[in-house]
Amino acid sequence: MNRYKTDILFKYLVRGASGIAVVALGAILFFVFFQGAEPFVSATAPGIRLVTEQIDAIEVNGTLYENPSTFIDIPRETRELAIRFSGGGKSRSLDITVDSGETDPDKQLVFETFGSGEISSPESYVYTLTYPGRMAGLEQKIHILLPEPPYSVFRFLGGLDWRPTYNKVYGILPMILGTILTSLGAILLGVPIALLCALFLAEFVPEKPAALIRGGIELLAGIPSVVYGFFGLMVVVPAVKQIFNVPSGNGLLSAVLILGIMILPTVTSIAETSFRAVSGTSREASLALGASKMQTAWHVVLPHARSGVITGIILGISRAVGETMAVILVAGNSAQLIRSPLDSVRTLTATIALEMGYAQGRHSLMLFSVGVVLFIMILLLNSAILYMRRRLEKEAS
Amino acid sequence: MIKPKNIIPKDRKNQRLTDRVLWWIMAGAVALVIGVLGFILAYIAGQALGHLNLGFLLGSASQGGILPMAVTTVYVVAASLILALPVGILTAVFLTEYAGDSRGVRILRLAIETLAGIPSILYGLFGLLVFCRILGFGQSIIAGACTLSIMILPVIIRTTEEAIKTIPDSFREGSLSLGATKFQTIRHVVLPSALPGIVTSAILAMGRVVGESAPVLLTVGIAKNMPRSIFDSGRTLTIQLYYLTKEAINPEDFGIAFATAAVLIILVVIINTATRIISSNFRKKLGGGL
Amino acid sequence: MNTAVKLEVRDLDLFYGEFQALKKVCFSLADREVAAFIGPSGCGKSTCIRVLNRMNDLIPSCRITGTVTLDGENIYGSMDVTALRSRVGMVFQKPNPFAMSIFDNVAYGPRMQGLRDKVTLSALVEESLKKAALWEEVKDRLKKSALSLSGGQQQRLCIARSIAMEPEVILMDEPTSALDPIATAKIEELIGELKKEYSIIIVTHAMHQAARVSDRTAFFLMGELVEWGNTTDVFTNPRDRRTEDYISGRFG
Amino acid sequence: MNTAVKLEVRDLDLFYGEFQALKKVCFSLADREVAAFIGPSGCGKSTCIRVLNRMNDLIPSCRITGTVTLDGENIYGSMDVTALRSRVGMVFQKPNPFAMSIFDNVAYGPRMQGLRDKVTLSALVEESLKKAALWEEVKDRLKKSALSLSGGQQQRLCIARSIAMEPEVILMDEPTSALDPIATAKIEELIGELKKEYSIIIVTHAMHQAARVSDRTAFFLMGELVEWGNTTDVFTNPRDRRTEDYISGRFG
Amino acid sequence: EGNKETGQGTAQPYTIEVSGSTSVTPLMELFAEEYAKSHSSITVNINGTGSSDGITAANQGTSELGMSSRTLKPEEKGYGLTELIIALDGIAVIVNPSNPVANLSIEQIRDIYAGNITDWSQAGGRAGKIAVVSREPGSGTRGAFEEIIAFKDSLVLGATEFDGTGAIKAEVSRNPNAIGYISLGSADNSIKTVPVENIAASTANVINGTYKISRPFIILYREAKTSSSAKQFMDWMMSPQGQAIAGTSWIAVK
Ligand SMILES: Nc1ncnc2c1ncn2[C@@H]1O[C@H](COP(=O)(O)OP(=O)(O)OP(=O)(O)O)[C@@H](O)[C@H]1O
Ligand SMILES: Nc1ncnc2c1ncn2[C@@H]1O[C@H](COP(=O)(O)OP(=O)(O)OP(=O)(O)O)[C@@H](O)[C@H]1O
Ligand SMILES: [Mg+2]
Ligand SMILES: [Mg+2]
Ligand SMILES: O=P([O-])([O-])[O-]
Repeated sequence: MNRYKTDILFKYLVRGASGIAVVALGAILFFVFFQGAEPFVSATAPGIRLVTEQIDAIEVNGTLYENPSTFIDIPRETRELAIRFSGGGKSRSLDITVDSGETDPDKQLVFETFGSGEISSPESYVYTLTYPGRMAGLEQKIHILLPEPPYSVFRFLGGLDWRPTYNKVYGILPMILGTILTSLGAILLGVPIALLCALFLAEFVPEKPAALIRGGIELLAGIPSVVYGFFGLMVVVPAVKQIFNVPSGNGLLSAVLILGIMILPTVTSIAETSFRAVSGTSREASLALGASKMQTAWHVVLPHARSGVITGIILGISRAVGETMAVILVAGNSAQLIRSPLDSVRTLTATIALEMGYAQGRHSLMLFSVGVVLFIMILLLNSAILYMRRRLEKEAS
Repeated sequence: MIKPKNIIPKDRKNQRLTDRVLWWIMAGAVALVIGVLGFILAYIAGQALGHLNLGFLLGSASQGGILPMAVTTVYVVAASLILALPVGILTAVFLTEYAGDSRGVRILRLAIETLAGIPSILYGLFGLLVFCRILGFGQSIIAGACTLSIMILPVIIRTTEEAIKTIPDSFREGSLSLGATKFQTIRHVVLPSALPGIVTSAILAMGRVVGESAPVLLTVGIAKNMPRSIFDSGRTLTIQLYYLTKEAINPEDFGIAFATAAVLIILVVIINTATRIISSNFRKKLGGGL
Repeated sequence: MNTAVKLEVRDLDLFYGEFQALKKVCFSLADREVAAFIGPSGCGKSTCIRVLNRMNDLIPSCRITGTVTLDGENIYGSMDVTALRSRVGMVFQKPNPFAMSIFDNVAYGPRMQGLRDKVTLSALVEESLKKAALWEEVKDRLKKSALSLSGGQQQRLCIARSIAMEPEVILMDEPTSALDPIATAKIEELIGELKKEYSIIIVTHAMHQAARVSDRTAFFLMGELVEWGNTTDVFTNPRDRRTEDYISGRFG
Repeated sequence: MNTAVKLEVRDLDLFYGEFQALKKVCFSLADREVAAFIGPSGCGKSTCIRVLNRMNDLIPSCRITGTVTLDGENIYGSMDVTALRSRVGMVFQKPNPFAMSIFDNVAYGPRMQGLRDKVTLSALVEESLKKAALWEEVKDRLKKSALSLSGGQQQRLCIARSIAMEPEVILMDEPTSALDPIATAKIEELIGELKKEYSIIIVTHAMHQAARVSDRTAFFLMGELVEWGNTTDVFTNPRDRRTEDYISGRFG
Repeated sequence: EGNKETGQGTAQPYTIEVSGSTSVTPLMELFAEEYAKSHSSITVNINGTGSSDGITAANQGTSELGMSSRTLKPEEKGYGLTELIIALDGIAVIVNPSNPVANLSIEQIRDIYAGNITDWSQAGGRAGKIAVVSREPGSGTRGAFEEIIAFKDSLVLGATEFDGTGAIKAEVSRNPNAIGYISLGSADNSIKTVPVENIAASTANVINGTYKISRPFIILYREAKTSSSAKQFMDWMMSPQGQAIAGTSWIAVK
């Protein structure tokens, strides 16, 4: 193959690779958003579903199902259910009217006949009819699942209760606040210390020891966050419990301390790099005007590096907001509005990681929605700070 | 006419005092940072010392060892790099050497910018949905590797781009002015010079994968067995540490947890040192060329 | 002096986006002639010589109109750009040897054209280094990195690298401005040698240099080619008052 | 011309690590006199003026011997370095205003000395900008970023910033080399004005500039002060052959 | 039927992916370990991720077998999975070994978890604020526990929530004032099980029906898509040999 053909081929190769990158990166947004939006736009099922246990045959409005083991879907517009079924040698019938105008899901069904069955409602949007007479586990049961209507975004974002299992209430305000509080606390704790440290390293520590310290700090920036969580659970949590004499040291304060420590190296090393990047000529100009080194550091180096400092803070915030496992280990994870800094808190990320394995149905989709909220929060935060930075830069040029 | 001499205060005592106080505050901050971080390292190292032995390194999970986890970690790291590096490097080459300012390029840059900053657990959600469920890989090393490779793509693209950007245009111009094609220029002049930077980016990405936990938990799983293939699920070292931490009860468990933490830290030290050596060589080499 | 026209530029306008960096530039260079481009910073000297081997193709915002012909053929027409660049070599302001061995630097161009034969390559490298007056200094360390050479040696290596392609024209953009006086003298001497075989255009800030090495001189000012003529004429008897002002140091 | 000695340098040796960058330099500058330092690149001009306000303190490897006195007081003795620097101002090759407003740039020095009073500061800033011949151009946009100024304006701003400290000596390291001819002319004119009040040392590559603006000229070569004398003497009748060679363009 | 494997005769390696309940995991690990002794070509890969996850995984086919520590919810019943009860398990209410509390009524437990009782002195312990530790929503153990003590989704705010049996155990073993609940089979002497209504939490009492807090351990699979290796493994679990293992810390069903 001659070199001109290779040249052209390579051009297409790099384009292809970039295409793959766009698709891969775009797919994330698409899929997560797609799943996350679902609970708010569609009901969990088109109509009522029946699930049976220990029933050999069942006839619903004239259609016969034998040995059903999967859902029996009733058409959406059906308002009357005439059910006949047999099992364990007996035949029974059941008539139900659906009052779709009723808003309380527990009152939506009116049972006209249900024989000797017992009606219970083990969880919202579910009725269970149990026909006793046989040993437990072999009782005949019919579960009637009502479709859950699309969830209100406002109840999701503004709701104070997160009771996904039985009540099917999905309010994430406590988690949003939990995320904000832990990150804010970590930033307030970590950033000033990190900036002071970085400025000192960049301006006052001779190159050799500074390089050594910098190496150490970079190392710490790379340590897996689980290690910090581990340290938190071993040392910080018991210490908090001891010092404040509370039932449990798991809570906001421990989370803030651990996150604060975790962002220290990140913010320090980025800020230090940007302090060092401030041109020598600005520093010289200040010194040549009779300013002291300290004055130069605070009045010239710090303001001139603000764009880099902001980048460092953004990364710090991203790390704090996005941190999952370390927080789970120390925060206590109760989805409550906290009243004291020692209370147990739960963050958005913790909710996802804790419950993803246990969630099903809408609960699982809701965790994707939590992911979308997290994404939007980060996006807003980053764009706000980037906007600020751009304005600063514009002012400067 | 103003005489600055007469109006500018001459007394510098206050200034010197402020300078000194600030100096001590800042030195205190440094001491605090070094102290806290040093304490963490020392504490973990101290507690881990008695447990870092061959039995621990080469034992199975039920023997209190970490071999299966180490192997899983290696699989995950290797597979994610194999998937991500070619795409990442070629994309970086595209962005630095070919891309103009078309709409597509702007979308690509936006995607990279945005995705570099989002929490890793979102990658986990995505991987769980797409690779584990839709594509049917289940929780497995391959699902995790696919997920993590997308997660490190922005890292690789950005760092490689940086590395390529440090190659002065004069090298490219030199090559082009000798009648070389663009591909020849990239292949023989740009990439060799950028290689250490690219290796650095790979190592950085590797560090990120080694240290990652939430998306790994969601996509690779937590099975403690020695994986037989990349289609098995497994448990990486970070997840092992997470579980050990969560579930440690007796001193033995703590010891193992500390030792696992120490192994992770040692890995990071190795990765950092490698990055450092390579990038400083890189700088030296380029320094000579400039 | 040979009078066959090697390179001809007609009505060249060049824009970087909205900004016009060259305005109606016309000149022609004969075979085996040395031209010097002088003028204050930013006047378009570099831009002008980069047009001649289409290095300006690399700048997306750059547009040109007018014609540039090499041996009568339009270089912006159907001519392949890599072929053009192997006929019109270029040496840059800052020596830019590749981070390879001295040998590989010189062999780079021919190799990229597909020349693989070791013996031929060796001969070519030796020949080129000799022409660039560098052979004696490096013959014992051809495998060493080119970056270990001094600045002046690196610049001669870049010239050798260019010569190895057997170009017809060599463009030099301030080739000595990064060098010390002794290295500069060597390069000037070398240019004197090279013009026996090649047409050369050299951009320079140092008027003395222009006067010493060139047959023709072009004086640029804000994108205009203010004066073009025999070097002696330009320096002793400029047609334009601005040229005179510049040469006598009244500005720049 | 005033003959009171303002600044005196005696037997100055300066080393960067092992490398001796200045060799036994001696000269003295009178009050309200302009001296130009010329010489080829790397000869030690910048090094020499940076000794005068102890900017070389910033370079750890730098050692000096010899004495430098300002009004008879040894600047390397007990003199406070920040006090010295407010007496000896400096303007750099590339204009380097701080990324702050124009006003804040000029007010920076006095503020750092503890001057807080707004009215006094405003008056001082106005006065300094007037002396630097910049007031008319910026008086309506004192709150704008200094980086929005053109290169020449930035350089005058740097001069104003220096003047606001009412220094006794102003050092300028190639203050016009990054500027276009028109801005250069403005700065040269300004230097003419400033020498009515200050002693000035200006480093320059452009011989014409040295000849135009200075009373005294120093010619450096490889760390040696080869020639020091009245500018007219140095340019018309140099004592040293190397000076003559340099001035007539035989090297550099 | 998608069966890539063969029986134990040919030694072709096969991995059975099992995932789900963290409470069932210790039992499954024992099964796997014992089974591997006689079936070296079979690897059982166990992922203790949670009951719901196990059910979902079995439903979607990402794991061959799912483990659940609770009965299926109505919604999950409709997936059409086959259920195999491999053991029964009690749920033990646990406290720190240093806690002197000797008995709790179901009422008291409910009050503690609902936040009506906040100090150990109100529940027969020494004074000290109770640290309530619970599993996360969706956990099989939590589901069964809440069902049995008649308390749904109304966990006191401020409780510490952890995922996994081990984490609860560890938290309670570390914190003298903590109360938690775990699978009886996972109880050991790092924590103390508290008698409920004066009945000690033991397998014997679960079997004789006096200790009320119990639930089944279930394996879920899709009949048509299950390999014969997995079926053999399940058959083995239900064999006397397997059930003997189940009987060690749990309650055998056969
Ligand atoms: N890539 C570019 N995009 C836009 N404008 C450019 C570009 N390159 C050069 N210019 C502008 O074109 C003009 C001519 O630039 P050129 O580099 O040719 O000047 P020059 O004569 O070589 O100057 P110097 O002596 O400083 O090298 C200048 O005003 C410059 O700012
Ligand atoms: N920080 C330093 N460390 C070591 N050597 C230095 C340092 N700064 C300058 N030098 C060396 O000292 C010599 C004089 O440098 P200086 O910058 O004073 O020259 P100059 O006359 O100002 O040159 P130019 O005209 O290029 O500005 C040079 O050889 C230079 O390499
Ligand atoms: Mg140029
Ligand atoms: Mg200098
Ligand atoms: O892990 P669980 O058994 O509680 O679901």
